[in-house]
Amino acid sequence: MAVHATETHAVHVDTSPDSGYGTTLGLSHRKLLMWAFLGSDCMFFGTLISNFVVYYTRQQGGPNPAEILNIPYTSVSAFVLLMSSLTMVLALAAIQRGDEIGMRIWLIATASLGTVFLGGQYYEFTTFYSEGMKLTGVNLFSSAFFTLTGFHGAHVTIGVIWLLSLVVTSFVKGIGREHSLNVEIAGLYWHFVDIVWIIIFGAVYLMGTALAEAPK
Amino acid sequence: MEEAPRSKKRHLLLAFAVLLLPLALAGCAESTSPQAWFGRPESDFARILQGLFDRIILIATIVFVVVEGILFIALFRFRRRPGQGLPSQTHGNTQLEIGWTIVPAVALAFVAVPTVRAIFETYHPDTTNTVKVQVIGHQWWWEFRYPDLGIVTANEPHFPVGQKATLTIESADVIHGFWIPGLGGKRDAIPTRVNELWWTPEKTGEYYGQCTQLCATSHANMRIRAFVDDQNGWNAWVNAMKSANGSQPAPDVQRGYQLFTTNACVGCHTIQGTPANGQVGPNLTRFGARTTFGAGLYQNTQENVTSWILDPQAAKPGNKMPNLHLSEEDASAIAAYLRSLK
Amino acid sequence: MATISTAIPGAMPAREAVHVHHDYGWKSWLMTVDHKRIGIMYGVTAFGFFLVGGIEALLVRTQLAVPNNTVVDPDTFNALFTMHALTMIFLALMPLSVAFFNIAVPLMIGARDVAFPRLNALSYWIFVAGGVLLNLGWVSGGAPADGWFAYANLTSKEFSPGPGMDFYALGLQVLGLASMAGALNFIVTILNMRAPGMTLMRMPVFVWMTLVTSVLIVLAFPVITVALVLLTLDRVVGTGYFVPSMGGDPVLWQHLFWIFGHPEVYILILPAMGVISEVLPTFSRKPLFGYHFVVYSGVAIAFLAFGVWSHHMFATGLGPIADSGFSLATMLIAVPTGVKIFNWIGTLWGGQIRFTTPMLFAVAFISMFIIGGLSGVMHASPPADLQQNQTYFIVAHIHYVLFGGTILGLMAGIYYWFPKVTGRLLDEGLGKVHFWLTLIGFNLAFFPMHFLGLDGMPRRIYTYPADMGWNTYNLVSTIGAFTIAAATLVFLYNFFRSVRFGAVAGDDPWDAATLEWSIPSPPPEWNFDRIPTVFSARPLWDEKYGVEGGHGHGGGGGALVAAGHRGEHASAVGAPAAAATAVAEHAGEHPEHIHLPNPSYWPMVIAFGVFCLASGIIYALPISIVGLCIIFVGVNGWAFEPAG
Amino acid sequence: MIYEENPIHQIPTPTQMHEGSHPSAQKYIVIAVILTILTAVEVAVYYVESLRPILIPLLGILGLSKFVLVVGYYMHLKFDPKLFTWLFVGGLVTATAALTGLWALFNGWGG
Ligand code: HEA
Ligand code: HEA
Ligand code: HEC
Ligand code: CUA
Ligand SMILES: [Cu+2]
Repeated sequence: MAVHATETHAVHVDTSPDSGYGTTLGLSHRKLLMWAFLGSDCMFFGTLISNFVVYYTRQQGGPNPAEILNIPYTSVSAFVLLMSSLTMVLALAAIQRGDEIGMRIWLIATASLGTVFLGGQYYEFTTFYSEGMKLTGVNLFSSAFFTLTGFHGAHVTIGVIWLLSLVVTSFVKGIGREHSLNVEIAGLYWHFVDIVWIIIFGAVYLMGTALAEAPK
Repeated sequence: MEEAPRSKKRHLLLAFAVLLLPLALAGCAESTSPQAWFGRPESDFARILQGLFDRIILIATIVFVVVEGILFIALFRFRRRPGQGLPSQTHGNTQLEIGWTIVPAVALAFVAVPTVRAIFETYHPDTTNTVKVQVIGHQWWWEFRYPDLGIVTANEPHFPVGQKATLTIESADVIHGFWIPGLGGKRDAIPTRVNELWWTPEKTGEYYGQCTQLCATSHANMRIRAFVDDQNGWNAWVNAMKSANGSQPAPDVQRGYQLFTTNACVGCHTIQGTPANGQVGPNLTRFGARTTFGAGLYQNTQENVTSWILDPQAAKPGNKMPNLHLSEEDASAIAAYLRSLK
Repeated sequence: MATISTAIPGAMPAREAVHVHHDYGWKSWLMTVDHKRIGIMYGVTAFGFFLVGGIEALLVRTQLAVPNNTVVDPDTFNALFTMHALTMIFLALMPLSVAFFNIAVPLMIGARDVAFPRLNALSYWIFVAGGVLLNLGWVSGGAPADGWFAYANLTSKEFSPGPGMDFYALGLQVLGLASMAGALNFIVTILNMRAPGMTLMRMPVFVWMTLVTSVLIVLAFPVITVALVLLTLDRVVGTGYFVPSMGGDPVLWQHLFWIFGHPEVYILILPAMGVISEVLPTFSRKPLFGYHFVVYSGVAIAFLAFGVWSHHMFATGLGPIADSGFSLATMLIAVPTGVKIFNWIGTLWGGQIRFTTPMLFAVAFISMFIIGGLSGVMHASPPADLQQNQTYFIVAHIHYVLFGGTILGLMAGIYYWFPKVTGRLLDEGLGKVHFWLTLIGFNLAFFPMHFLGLDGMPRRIYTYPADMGWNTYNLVSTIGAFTIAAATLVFLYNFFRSVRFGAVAGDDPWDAATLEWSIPSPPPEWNFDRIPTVFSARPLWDEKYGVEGGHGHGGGGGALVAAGHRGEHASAVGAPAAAATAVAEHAGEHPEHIHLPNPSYWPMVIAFGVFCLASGIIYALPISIVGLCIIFVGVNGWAFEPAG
Repeated sequence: MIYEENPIHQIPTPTQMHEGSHPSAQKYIVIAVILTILTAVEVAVYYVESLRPILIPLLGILGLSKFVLVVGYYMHLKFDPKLFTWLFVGGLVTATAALTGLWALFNGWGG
């Protein structure tokens, strides 16, 4: 499989199952599965985002995005999640070099950044609640906002658990270069969750508040 | 598995019969249904829909006969006979593929063009000088308001012949489907939305209609009787509706009037000219002039109305009108009063 | 599972099962990850649900047989047709298709199992959990009764206070999970586990349609999942997505449902079309006519499926531009569908048609589906649809495509692959009785519905007055429905009889062309002693008849197929001697060397956790938490058990 | 796994694919810097009053660029076999197309 570009040009046949050896396309089953799943998850988040876009301007009282969303604050947490993508890919690069220790460090860094992001979201949610923006009984902008960002947060949570379980596995029996696919798959998921936030940050926070501010 | 060719032939013939029999039925089916739309358009709007449907059914019939015909010819001609070698192993034919892509596409164009024309024709009517009717669906009855005329009634709307009516369609609770087949297609009554419909009735008479979107228990009992009147009839109906006054009951129904106005009825029903101005139930002004009640469910007879008042739930399942536990006598008196409102 | 464990041992002795040294006790069924056994479980469970959905339909038809009937009360009636549709669609037809995916796809592409055997078992058990959850309402507070597309805002707590719609929302979410897992599995299996030489354009059309269907599932189900989540939030938590008084828009539900719903109907028909595309060539003794075009048109149908959803909403009043666009897109679908029909007829043309039972069903599929398709085109014109919408004309369409299409197609599949699965043939005589009774009953039941529609009978009404002119048609329709029931009983008899006493099938009873017929019936657990190498779209045919039978596409060369056991049993149905005597001994390696996945009970554990998680949302949150814990334990056990 | 004895490597099928090699750590960091800058630009243009009229397309382009960078480099779609791209973009395009249609219907485009 992915032999590091600078490392060697020698032909060597990797026959581990993860390499896709013996499959029709020479690709690993699990990686194909993950990509197909991510294609499907586009529909999932696409629908949630549409729900938000259709509803957030239908004000029936209650706060609107411009009044409540805090752009500077969220810019920081968006940045945090973005950086976690970097650490994630560095973890992968490490294990693909066979650098188990490096991988652990970067994985822990990624999980930590993810946790910081979740903490930020928790703080954001409690602030909003204290300002009168609630999942129910306020308005559809509030409901749609919490549903969308809540599902994203759930994805992040699953991601953090997944990363930590990789760290544990690494300590218990080691992952090693031959199982670097385990890290790669988790990484794909993690990056996807990150790009979903890129969209949410742009569409919900930036565009959402800008449009809500625009003169009626 | 291999059978004598004889019996296969029989099977094929039988299959043919199964297919053709219903078709033949279709040809000679003369509809006796008062709610049929097919072949009975009685307004300009319904005529547009019927014309379009006719064209499609023509094309569909041609496609059906040709394709099924070829299919059955193939089945018959190429059934296995004893002593054959392998058939020639043809894999396809590009010309044929192109042909049977293009031909259906062209056939569909003959449907598509008039379809689009009809879509734009039927949407967003011009409402100048039309009879305006506001239709509101309720679980499980229809309210009809004529805002320009100040008329409110239920379940039995009237339209003048030869005059364009424009309808707006709304709902008070859940989604209903407003449909009077003879006069035109259906439009859904959707909370948060106002839909439009229009028609110019061409023939006087009684038209059946019915709710077409599932709206829970008594969805099946949410019917409409529409009346298309000639000009005199229409004028008479409008005047009577406008001047109706339920507070001067004839002496023999005086007791019914008293009972009605002193019971809970007034909280839900309106009768023009009386203190009864409830909005929950159907407007009962000139109730006696209606041919049916309970949204087309019952003939407007003394017995029927009495038993309705005695036990609405039994008369119409799910019905939002409560049983007020009146005595048979009282119910009958009220019924007599209501029926006297002509 | 009692029926399964008794049915199959009966099937086993059909061939001297030399290699079979694993047990068939009931436990082995709970833990199996073998695609064939999972396929059997899917099939049996789905057929059970078909009977349930059918009994619901019979009750509906009994109530409607005569005017003013009072067999059931209105609310029960609403629950009956709602559950009838949900059961038929989600618990009978989809899983029946999946049964065929499981049984046939790995065999057809020359694989030893699916890509993720345990995930496959998980799909099945989650499907069972979803089926139970959806039906739980019958015994626990009321079944869903707002129609299968459950238009908001009738589904809100205010208008549907009972738990019925909660069972609907959560049951369908769970079932969606099962479908998603299955579909992802088959996408990977088909893309990545084909035998050497089997290029995409050499795959059997059934495999292609499985792939296309799986892609549709993967893209359509997330949309309904989100819609159901929103509905659940509305009902359980108190948001107002579909509640007008809270600013919600019921029309959003309609859009979300049909963005899913229309692809869903193609999810239901494409597998059946795939079956037909296998059966017709076999019994015409010709290759499929225009293979490439049949494949591409399937892809085109799937692609267009996402652009036509609003044709279910012409009475909603979306505006003339929207109606025109959706109408044209809908009509366009008739073109690729027509291409398929014509190519099937092209396959028959010039062939040597053998009217076996599977072939009869396949031919009836073409004939009946055309009727359903044409009525579909009639709905596709919005102004004309304003008269047809929500009438029995639509109900006629539904059943001509879903019964006349999918059921007839899947029946063809059952008769076709039954011998491969059990080693025995279904009885042909009884099969023909089943077929003709079904065809006649079906047309009696559903053709009059067209006229009912033209005569203005709305659907979903529990009763109608006597003076509407609908009496005769309704009575005929009910008689037809009971005729179908009689036919189904004949089939059941045939099934149980043939499992034990049917004629021994041999490897290749139909003289077919695809790989699954190159191995014993029933196949050994590892399917292929040696993975074959494929040089054409008809590997087995080419092996039997030489390349002159297989020239044309896919690159020439005799189709090399690793020899399986063949020829011990002379074909019971007159397959040519070539197939029966071709290869006497096989050159496969010793089965002990073939690595098979281990059985696992974790899939069942996780599915049970999912069931608890979902039902807790209806009953009491602690149950959900227990469910979550079970899932957690299950996932852990799964992750750390050796997969084999 | 199940395919140990499969002679596939001797008979390459036309669809056989190979994974390309992935970029180096330095490259990943460069991408991260670009992503950070893009995010900063997003927030910056948001606060510039005079850009309001074109804010939406501007944010769209910026967000899309970030999206493409992450998917292309961190998720290796730029280097890996195209099939992965097809699987993912297929879902993405279907989602975008269908849901844009939905948005249009809710904004008066139905006519
Ligand atoms: C297996 C499932 C299946 C399939 C395959 C189809 C196929 C089609 N359907 Fe159907 N449909 C349903 C299942 C299905 N449908 C269901 C369940 C509903 C009701 C949902 C509900 O309300 O409960 C429904 C409802 C439905 C409606 C909504 C009606 C309404 O509620 O008012 C419409 C409207 O356009 C429609 C259209 C079509 C069309 C155009 C096709 C086309 O794909 C058909 C194409 C096929 C042919 C046309 C025949 C073969 C072609 C030729 C021989 C070529 C030549 C043909 C011509 C030139 C015309 N369908
Ligand atoms: C998915 C496929 C599918 C299938 C196969 C069927 C099959 C049948 N359907 Fe169904 N139907 C739908 C999908 C399907 N339907 C849908 C989507 C709707 C719309 C629902 C809605 O409006 O929401 C609908 C609605 C619908 C209605 C309209 C209800 C209404 O609007 O009020 C009717 C009415 O007659 C009906 C009848 C039938 C009948 C008689 C069958 C028959 O073909 C059934 C045949 C099967 C059997 C008869 C079973 C045999 C059973 C036995 C032999 C008993 C054996 C017993 C034991 C072993 C214990 N269906
Ligand atoms: C809680 C409200 C309520 C009260 C109180 C009530 N009704 Fe009704 N009534 C309704 C509703 C709602 C309907 C429509 C039922 C339907 O058709 O589904 C109705 C229908 C009717 C109809 C049939 C109207 C038609 O044309 O279909 C009559 C007659 C009637 N009510 C008479 C009475 C009388 C008399 C009383 C008092 C004894 C009464 N109602 C009290 C709510 C009420
Ligand atoms: Cu109102 Cu159905
Ligand atoms: Cu559709």
